Amino acid sequence: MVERLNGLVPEMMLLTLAVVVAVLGLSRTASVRRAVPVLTAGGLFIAAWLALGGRDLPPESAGFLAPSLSSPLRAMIAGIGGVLALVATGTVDRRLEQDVESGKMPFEPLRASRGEFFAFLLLSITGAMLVASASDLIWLFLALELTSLPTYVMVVMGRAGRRGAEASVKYFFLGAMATAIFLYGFALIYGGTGSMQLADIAEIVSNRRSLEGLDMVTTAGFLLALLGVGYKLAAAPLHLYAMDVYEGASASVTAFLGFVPKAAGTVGFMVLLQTAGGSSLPAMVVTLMWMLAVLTMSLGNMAALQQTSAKRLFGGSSIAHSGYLLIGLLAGPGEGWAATIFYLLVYGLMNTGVFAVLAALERRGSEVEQVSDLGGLRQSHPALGWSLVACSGSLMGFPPLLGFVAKVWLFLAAVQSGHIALVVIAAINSAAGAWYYLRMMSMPLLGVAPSDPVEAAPSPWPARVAMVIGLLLLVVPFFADDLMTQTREAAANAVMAFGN
Amino acid sequence: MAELVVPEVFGQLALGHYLVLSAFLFAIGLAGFVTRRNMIVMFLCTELMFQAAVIALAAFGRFHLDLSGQVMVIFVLTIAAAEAALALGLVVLLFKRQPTLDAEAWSEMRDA
Amino acid sequence: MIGSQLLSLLVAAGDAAHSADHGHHSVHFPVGVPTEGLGYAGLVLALPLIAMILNGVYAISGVRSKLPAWTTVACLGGAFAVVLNLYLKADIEHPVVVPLFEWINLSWGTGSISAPFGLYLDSLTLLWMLFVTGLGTMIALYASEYMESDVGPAYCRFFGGVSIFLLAMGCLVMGDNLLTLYLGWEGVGFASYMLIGYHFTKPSAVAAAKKAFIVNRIGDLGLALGIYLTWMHFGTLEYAKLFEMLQVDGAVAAAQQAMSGGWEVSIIPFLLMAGAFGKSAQLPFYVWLPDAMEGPTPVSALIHAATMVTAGVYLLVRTFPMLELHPAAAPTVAWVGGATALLAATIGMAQYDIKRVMAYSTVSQLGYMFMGVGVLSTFGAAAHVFTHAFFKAVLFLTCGAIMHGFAGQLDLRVLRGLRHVKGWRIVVWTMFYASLCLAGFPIISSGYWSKDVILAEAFANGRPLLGGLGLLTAGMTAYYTFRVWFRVCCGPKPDDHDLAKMMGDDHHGEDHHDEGHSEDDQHHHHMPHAPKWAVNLVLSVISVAAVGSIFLVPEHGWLEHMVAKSSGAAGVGANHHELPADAGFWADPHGWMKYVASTVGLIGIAIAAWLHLLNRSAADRLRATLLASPLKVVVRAMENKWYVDELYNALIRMPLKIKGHALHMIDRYLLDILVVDGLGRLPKMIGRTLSPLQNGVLQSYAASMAGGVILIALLILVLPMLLDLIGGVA
Amino acid sequence: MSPLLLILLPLLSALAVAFAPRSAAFRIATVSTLATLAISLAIAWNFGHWYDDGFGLLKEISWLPSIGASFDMHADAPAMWLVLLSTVLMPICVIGSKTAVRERVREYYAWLLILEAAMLGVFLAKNLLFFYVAFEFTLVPMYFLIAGWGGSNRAAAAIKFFLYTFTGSMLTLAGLVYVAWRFAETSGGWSFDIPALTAFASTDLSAAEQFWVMLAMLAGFAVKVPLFPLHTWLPLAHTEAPTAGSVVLAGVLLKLGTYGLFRFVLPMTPVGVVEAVPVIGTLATIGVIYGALICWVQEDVKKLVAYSSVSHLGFCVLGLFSLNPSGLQGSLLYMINHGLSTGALFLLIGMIYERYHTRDMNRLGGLVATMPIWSAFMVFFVLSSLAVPGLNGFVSEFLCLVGAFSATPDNAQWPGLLGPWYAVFAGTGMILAAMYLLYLTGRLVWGPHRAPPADKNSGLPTDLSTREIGLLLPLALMCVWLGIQPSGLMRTLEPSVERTLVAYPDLVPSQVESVAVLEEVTGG
Repeated sequence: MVERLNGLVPEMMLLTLAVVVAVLGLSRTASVRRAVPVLTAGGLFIAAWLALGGRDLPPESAGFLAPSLSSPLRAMIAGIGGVLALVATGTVDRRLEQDVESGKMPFEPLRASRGEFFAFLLLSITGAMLVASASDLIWLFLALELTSLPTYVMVVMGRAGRRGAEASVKYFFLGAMATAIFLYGFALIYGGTGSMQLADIAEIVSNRRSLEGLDMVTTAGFLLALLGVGYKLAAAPLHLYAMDVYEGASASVTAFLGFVPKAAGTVGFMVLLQTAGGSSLPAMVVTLMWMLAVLTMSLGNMAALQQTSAKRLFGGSSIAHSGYLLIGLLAGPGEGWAATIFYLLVYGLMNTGVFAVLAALERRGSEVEQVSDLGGLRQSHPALGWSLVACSGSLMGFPPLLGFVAKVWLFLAAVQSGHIALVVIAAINSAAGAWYYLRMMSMPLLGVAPSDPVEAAPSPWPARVAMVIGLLLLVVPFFADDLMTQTREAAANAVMAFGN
Repeated sequence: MAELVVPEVFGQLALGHYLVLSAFLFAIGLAGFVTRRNMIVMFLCTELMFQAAVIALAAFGRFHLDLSGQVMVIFVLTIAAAEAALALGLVVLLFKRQPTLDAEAWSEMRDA
Repeated sequence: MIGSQLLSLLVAAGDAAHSADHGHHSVHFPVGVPTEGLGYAGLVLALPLIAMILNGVYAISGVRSKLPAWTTVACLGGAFAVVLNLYLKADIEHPVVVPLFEWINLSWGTGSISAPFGLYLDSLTLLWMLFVTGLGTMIALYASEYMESDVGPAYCRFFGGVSIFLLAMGCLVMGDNLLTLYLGWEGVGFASYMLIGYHFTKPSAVAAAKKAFIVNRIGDLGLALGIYLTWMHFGTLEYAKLFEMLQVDGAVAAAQQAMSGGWEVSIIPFLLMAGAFGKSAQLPFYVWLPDAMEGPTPVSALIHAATMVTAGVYLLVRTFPMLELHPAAAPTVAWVGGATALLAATIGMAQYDIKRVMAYSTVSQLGYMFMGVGVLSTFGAAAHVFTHAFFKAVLFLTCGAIMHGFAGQLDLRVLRGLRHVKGWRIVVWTMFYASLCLAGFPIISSGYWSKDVILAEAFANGRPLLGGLGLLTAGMTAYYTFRVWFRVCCGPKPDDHDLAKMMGDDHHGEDHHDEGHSEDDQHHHHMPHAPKWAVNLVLSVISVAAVGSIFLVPEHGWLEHMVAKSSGAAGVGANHHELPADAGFWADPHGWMKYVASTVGLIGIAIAAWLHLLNRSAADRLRATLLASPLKVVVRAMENKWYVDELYNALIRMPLKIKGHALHMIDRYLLDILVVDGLGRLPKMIGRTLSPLQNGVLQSYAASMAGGVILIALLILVLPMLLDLIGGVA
Repeated sequence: MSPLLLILLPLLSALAVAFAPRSAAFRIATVSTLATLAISLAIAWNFGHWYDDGFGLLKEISWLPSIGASFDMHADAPAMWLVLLSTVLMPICVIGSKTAVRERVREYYAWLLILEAAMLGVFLAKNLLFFYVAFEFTLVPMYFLIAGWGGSNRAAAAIKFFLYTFTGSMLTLAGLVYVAWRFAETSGGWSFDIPALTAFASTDLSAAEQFWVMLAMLAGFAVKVPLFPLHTWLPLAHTEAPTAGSVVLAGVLLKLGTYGLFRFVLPMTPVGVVEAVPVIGTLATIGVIYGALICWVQEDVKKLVAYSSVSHLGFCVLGLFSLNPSGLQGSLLYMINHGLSTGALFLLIGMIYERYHTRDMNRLGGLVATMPIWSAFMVFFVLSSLAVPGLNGFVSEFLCLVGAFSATPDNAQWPGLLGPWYAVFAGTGMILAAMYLLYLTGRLVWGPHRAPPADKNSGLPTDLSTREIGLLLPLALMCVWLGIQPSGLMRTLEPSVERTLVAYPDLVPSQVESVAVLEEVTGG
């Protein structure tokens, strides 16, 4: 039991930090309040580092996924979470802080929500990390909920006004429905196997499959669980909320929504898929994954093609990328998951970069949303313009950007597992999606600047993050081999630990 | 002594009955969620779906003579409570902005 | 030695005459062997090249003198001197190949395509090059005066074009393989294009130039395909190797090749023929040549009368052994030649523009030459090429002199009495002599001798109908030739007023050839100016050459000797029959043809004299009468060149143009907008039909999601069961 | 000298140009492209494999060994020639843009330099992923060149260009990934090494696999070539692109497609190719005639030349798929020749456009009267494009047609699956080329002079300036040289060509037999 806790040091640290942050946010000292986001980010980076160290812990310290797999996953979530925290700087309480600073009004803790916001952010990230160390269905359920529940609040808090509220309504209600669906699925899995322990379930499933075939109850349970968790991934058909919510939330929160729940969902899928058979999934699950992947990427791209709002557009893009992730998940533990993890990491960077650019811009204090608002960004904000170009190009999968490397690996893994048709469909989808990415690439460089120019947001962090990510996307592909090798090793070690 | 002939179905409550009940409950919840526009009712419908799962979990736990099902029930109830708090907070917030409980009033963002 | 070889020729010829349907006439002729030490032969090509480059330099540096002309004349004269030297040193019995440099040389495994840039110097080459360079020099000299009003960049351009032509013609004639020939072939086409389009501001000239090139290209495609097939079948393009292969076993070789190669081989001669017909303006490609008269007259004389247009004849004589790869090849050539001769003659009779008459007469005479090749008389063809080159050059040059003197007037209804105008004597009388040659006036005209050979061979070769056609054409030729001469040179003496009228205040746009008259020249156009020394000298020299050629033409003469040792050997004296001693007068066509052809020619001249000299208004009356009669269709058709241009336009050009437009529309709208853009937009369009799903309403999202989940779950869970059920039942 | 320099130098110069002062951009770009040319010449001079089928310039640069990607480089003789073609054309493009491009010059030259690096990468790549990266990456600079400095309809043209080629090459990527996987199955690790994959694919893939892989590769390369009916992006892109863009597009970018066919499709999937030859041959032939006929009715000179590329590249593809050395060598030579002559034609048109701001042949004509030097060059390059013997175009066109002509199944040494009919129909392209090109010169060079008033601000003389002559003259000299002395070049191509074709002589007859057997079976 102690080993188990040893493995959860980062999460425990983050929980503590959440409390600390919530309190510090109420401090009367402005500099303390201002330190909250940085503290959050710093905590997350430390947590990431700690989590990475968990690779070497004994297997008992991790959950169902072997430590070699869960450690990097948790580190990745925490690391990118730290970046997301930086992007979220200046999202909440801006008006309040300005008023306080200008002396219009004194600081009133009752009205401040910065601390809560970052506390929620930390909680959600902790939830996502906990998904990776789930060892039973209860844990998985709780971790997933811990990921989701704070995000509902963050959507509302992140953006004052109707849009934030509307986004929150949709996100919350539909999320509750999806939770009910996978919860019911969990119940059926439990019913079919008689165990909550994922390891036991996996054993029962594999035994049963080799004897009389998997019973309907368990199968149905897996189907419902996967479909429901698909909501976190924005996998079709549970993707419909995504664009509305992404549009409604503030850009920094959208960046968060684009990564943390998705990472949780992806890891959740890994857990469930590994339970259902790992590299040799039941035919019905394969069919499901196949359908989900095709539907998700196609519907995402087709939806994105329609958009004039940059946030909705990237919402669609985010859906499409979930489709690609699903291909990797289907490709199975080992090469497939290694590619998936790498893709998730790269996607997290690209997605964060794109929304960081949006978060770094504003027009008279309100968000920049339309694609056309980004016209001529190269002239007004060169670094942001080029970052957007790099991120969009990378999302398109354009060589030699990082997105391309990730995509090639994903394709390789998928072909290796025999899903050639999926690769071809993904290739066609990439081509179809290229249109809107191309638009996002050419708009900052060639587009006409709007008559009502955009200006930089007061917080420097989103812009800094965008620039760094833009640069990373350009540079990392040339030095990514170590990272990829380690990812592959982690996946391979996990396969060995699973014993299949 | 004429034995009381009780139809088998009613003779004892088997797992199947609980599952059927749970399925019905889930279906009702889902249908309600899809059809009702009042946000409070919609939330209650999600609660209904949760309870359906809870019934199934409890029944399965009993069936397998395993406590973990019922342990989970407790957690689910906790989560449901948290969600309820969240939902009510949200509804209040929304009602302040727009004095209606109609979910359809919140459909500004969509594809053109 | 010579006697025995002649005997073998006769035997072979005898075979030929008796077996007209399979003509195995291959006889041994010497094949070129590579030689060292003749590298200076390359000067024949180098000198025009130098002239071309110098002319370019002059053009850029803005030379405004006659320097380009003198440079060109000097270089071409030098080339002529080199050819003469080569001729004098050459051993006709031993042709040589002079390798210059490597051009195309590919090899892989056992196959190869090799087209070295080398010269094949045999008697045929030398024969052709002698008159090509000789005439080239003379005509360049003539042009130095003729083009003098254009001194400046245009002058450079003109002489540059002439130099390119000589260079290309040199490659064509002297090249030692079919690809070098093709190089020259296209090169002369380009030179012709540049020179026809010399007056580039005139749309008609530009159009004519374009037409010439394009029509030639059609023929060139045939030639190119012929070359491909030759390479495929024989594995080489070099004459020396080809000839060796074709005469491995004398006459049988060609037949064997034809047998072994199948249809691909047997169409080689037809493809080569297509090229020849294009370049030499034969049916159906002759239409470009009359239009080519848009070019300055020296060009017409040099390129479109004397030299370039005979390239087709050269090609067929050069590849004469290949003509035997199919028995129908030679007859085809003969009939196309005959038909062209007749058709062009009929058109020539009805034209009023003297240069155009000459153009059609060129087409017609070229027809004779092909007839000669076709009736297996390469000697006749070559002889006619040779004589024709001189007298037709004279005719064109005199036409040019007239045009130059009379401000572009070429209408024979307007011009008259040139005989009486001062300073025109040499023009009038050289023209007279050249007309005699063209008309085939007995004994004293060179054309008489060469044409006779062809006509006689036609009869001897068993083609009396063709010979008859040729005779009819000869009569027509005599008529229209002298129609021109009588009209232009004879008639009442024109006074100053008449001359001014002739200077053409009223000439028509179409016949307007005003080269040599730029705007600043126009103010003194009221009096014709007689040619100066260069023109007169050139006319005299070429006329003397025409007279001289009489002595080279007769049988067993120099010309026959030159052809007999070349690839055209099989067509030399092929039809000299061993006549029985008691054979009558009519048994030997070579005997009676002299008389018959003379008679026909004289009749033609007589009719011309009646209509155009003695009774000058009779022609108009005759025309009026004919136009009133049912024959008017024919007359109109002849005057309108049988509407061939219109026919081609309607049948080939317009449909292609329409296709072009249609394809452009298809490309733009069907392929690009409908298919490509349509496919490109498909995802977006499908997406749009799905976007009602994204209607922003919570319930409908919930419904879609729940529906989707249920649907997928059902599909996966229930469908396999259903399928199992169905499978079980089945 | 390292081939890496060839790629790094333009890339670094692009960076330098981007951050240099505006006024220095042109100078840096000029010096850089000239330096690249000098380096490429030096490399070519020391290249050791001109006369054998080996690959030189080996340079191994590790990239992502975990998925088999590397920046390994090598080059054989054909690749070297194409490298030289690119490095020759680039200074001409840069210098040719001096007066044409006046706005956002830094970006413009930076994109041009990046484009150069990408093109050279394509020809030097020894790793398929490197090749693919470079192949794709050419799209970005070209996209921005068209969309940023193009004509009035530039956005649509650029997007179509980008998406069309991108779509095709995504499928190519799928095909390549498949091959890599099959290779990994036997060798145990990811590798995209071109020689290894080529050797593997040609022997170890089944007929069906080869066919599908070929189709996938064809999807990318045929669009790039462009092969009828996948050509519709080309006229649009050409018409809208700035002059230098058009020159590079016609000169080098189209060759990436044919180079891909030569380097990958032919040697990797012989069995698949053999099945597709008749179809591709037919499409190429149709393209020749179709493109030519459309050229003939154009009013816009640039569009005419653009469609002429469709027609010309048809010859090139026909030569490639004749599967014999003459066709292949002709085709490779055609790539170089087309680059020179069509590139020059676009330059010439650009020069006119700079002066008169129109390319409409109804408004321009008889330019020889005012621009004799321009006209002389125009006529010269038209002749080159017409494949007049003595100039470069002829040799390659001749060899392509000979190749197609002799590619009959009963050809003893190099059996092929085309034959005389393909050559005959494609040969009509010769006539049609004369029709449209002389139509072009007839309208533009000859005829009565007509032109809108020249742009006073262009700062250009009426006729060509020394700079412009300096751009055209080297091209003209190369055209003459390649027309008169092609053998030297051809000899260097031959070994590589034979290596490429090594599988075919045995393959074609069996294919013919199997078809014959099939026909017997189905017919009987």
